[in-house]
Amino acid sequence: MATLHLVFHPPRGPGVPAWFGRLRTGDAVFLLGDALHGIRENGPWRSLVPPAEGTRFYALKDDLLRRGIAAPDGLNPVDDAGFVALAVEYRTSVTWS
Amino acid sequence: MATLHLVFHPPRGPGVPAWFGRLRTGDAVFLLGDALHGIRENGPWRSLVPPAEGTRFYALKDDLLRRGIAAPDGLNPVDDAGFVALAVEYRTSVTWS
Amino acid sequence: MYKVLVTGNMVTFALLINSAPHSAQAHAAFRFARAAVGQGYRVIRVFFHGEGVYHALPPSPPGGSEVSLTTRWAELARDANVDLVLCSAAAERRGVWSGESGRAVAEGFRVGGLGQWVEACLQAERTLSFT
Amino acid sequence: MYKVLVTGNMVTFALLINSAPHSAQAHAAFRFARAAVGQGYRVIRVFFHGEGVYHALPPSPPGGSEVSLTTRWAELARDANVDLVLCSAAAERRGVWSGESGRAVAEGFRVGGLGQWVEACLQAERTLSFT
Amino acid sequence: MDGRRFLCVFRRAPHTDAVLREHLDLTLTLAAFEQAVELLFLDDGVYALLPDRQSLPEGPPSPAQLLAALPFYGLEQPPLVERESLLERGLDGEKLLPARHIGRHEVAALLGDADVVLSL
Amino acid sequence: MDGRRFLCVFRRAPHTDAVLREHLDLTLTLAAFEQAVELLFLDDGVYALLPDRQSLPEGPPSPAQLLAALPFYGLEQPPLVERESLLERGLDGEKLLPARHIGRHEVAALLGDADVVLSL
Repeated sequence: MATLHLVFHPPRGPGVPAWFGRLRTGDAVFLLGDALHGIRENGPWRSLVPPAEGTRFYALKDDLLRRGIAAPDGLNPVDDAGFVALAVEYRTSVTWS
Repeated sequence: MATLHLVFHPPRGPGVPAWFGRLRTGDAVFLLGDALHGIRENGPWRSLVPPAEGTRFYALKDDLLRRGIAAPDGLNPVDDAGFVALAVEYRTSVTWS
Repeated sequence: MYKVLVTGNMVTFALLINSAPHSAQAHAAFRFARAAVGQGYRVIRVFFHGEGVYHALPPSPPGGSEVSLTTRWAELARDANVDLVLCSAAAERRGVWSGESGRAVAEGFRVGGLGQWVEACLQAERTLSFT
Repeated sequence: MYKVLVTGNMVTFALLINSAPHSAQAHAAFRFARAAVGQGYRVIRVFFHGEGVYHALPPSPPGGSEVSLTTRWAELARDANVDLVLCSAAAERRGVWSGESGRAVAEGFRVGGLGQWVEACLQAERTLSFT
Repeated sequence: MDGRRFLCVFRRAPHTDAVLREHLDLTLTLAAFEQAVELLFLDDGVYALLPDRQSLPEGPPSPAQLLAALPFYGLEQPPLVERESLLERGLDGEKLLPARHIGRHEVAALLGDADVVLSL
Repeated sequence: MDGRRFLCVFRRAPHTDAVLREHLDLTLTLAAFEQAVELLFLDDGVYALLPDRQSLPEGPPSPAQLLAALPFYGLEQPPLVERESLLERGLDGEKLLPARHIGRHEVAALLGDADVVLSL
């Protein structure tokens, strides 16, 4: 079964974050709040989206707007209802903060 | 004038922490709470103590004991009164947490 | 006011909130719950643990422009029948509630034990942690 | 009880606490203040800002083995004349205190403005932030 | 009520007094309800698995003391710990409390196979 | 009361609503007392210096909106920002609010030369 990963923390360095190593094909990543800074144009997480292995990435439109970040290819902007739809679609979720 | 740096956060990766680059000769570093994990035998901060340029390192004896860490050469274990004495000796202090 | 669509056989949620009210996690939890209810899903219980128990401090009388999360949770609980439960041990440890002095928690919240969180996990089809 | 040595011309401290009571910073701040007072230094004011205002929730009646930081601060304040001041805006925002409802803060604490923190910074010879 | 497989993920440094205690209380309550519970320590949570080296200063119980109580609540399997989290913190050479070491790539399967994941 | 040189160090990501607002209120109060105040943004604090790109969703004021108020309180010098903190976050190429860029090695002198450092 696939998992929805809720990521709340901003990047802590230039490398691949620990949570990225805990994804498997079919999992989804939801970047929330300051986690969005990771996917700025030169942010350390930008190159992870979209990953080679079909993981999907999501973020709230509001969070993107508020931080002035344009969604890169492979990141799906959703509204609150979209967040709920993901939580329905994925049977388990885990939070990285 | 020299500064007392109070460090509260554990290591966030293998590299040199940002606060280390903000020291100058004569400054002192006080490692508190989970910051002590950085100077375990193979911890990422172990090699920074003692640094080449006369910065002094301190920690509370209790914090070391509670985490089972033996103070390396160049780290001075003090009690609470020693903490106060340092705050008297250094005119300014800054907190990294 | 939250419009609740009545539909059959929809997924149910239980939420764990471990973060203080001014954290990103706390805000995300509320937005999630509000949207879930708005879509007709049932949030059977929200359990406030750890620093999350600070949500249950009675909010100051309105006046400023900010409406506190506490007030917003209480409104959602009332309109959509969401059970807001505070961990008694965590609340007592932080001075938010006291069994002996009868100090009150904010309207819409109640105090319970960890068992009520376990029950919610067993009843709900989805559990999310906002920690 | 804290023995206060009376000595001349000693360094004075002002402390800023921005962290909730169960943080490492909050514990370090209390240990620092207690030791400073024990050595005869004067802590002229401790200012609780941000999440630090949760220190002023009246503690639950004693019973468990833990004595809350709130109680320990109050004792230190009484014995060594330390002024414990809560930022009114931060406290009101978090439901810890309300000017209108007259909700009380814990014994030994009082509510004040940011100006009182500035005053403390100008009077004290050393300022430490526990944030 | 049916039985479910719970995975409790411990991610935070344990020494800030109430945190580990509160998270373990939650885990023990799951065990008291006779649920299947796995404990997984990763990120800064792995510091909880360091044993006490000597007699401790007075104060709240150490992480090692808290974890020693798990078997009395029916949690007899030692907890899981992520190898990479240890390695990144220079803890791979340290003596640890009994634990089952797993690789980071195995975490995804644990998360997906659980019925409920609690992130603590 | 004498005048002192204050250095206010902003180290945290600014979007969690009350945090930046409360820290700026403290800084503005120093200015109201006619103290010499420098603002220094470093570590995750540097995210506060990103300008708004478009009209914002409703909600609390953005960091850029909050910082725009500084000159009205007598803080006319743009804040200081540490270059390495920007670089480490990939923000060196981004358009930023007006700020004086300094190197990490210059921070030690700022800390030591201030009369009071407030770590926010």
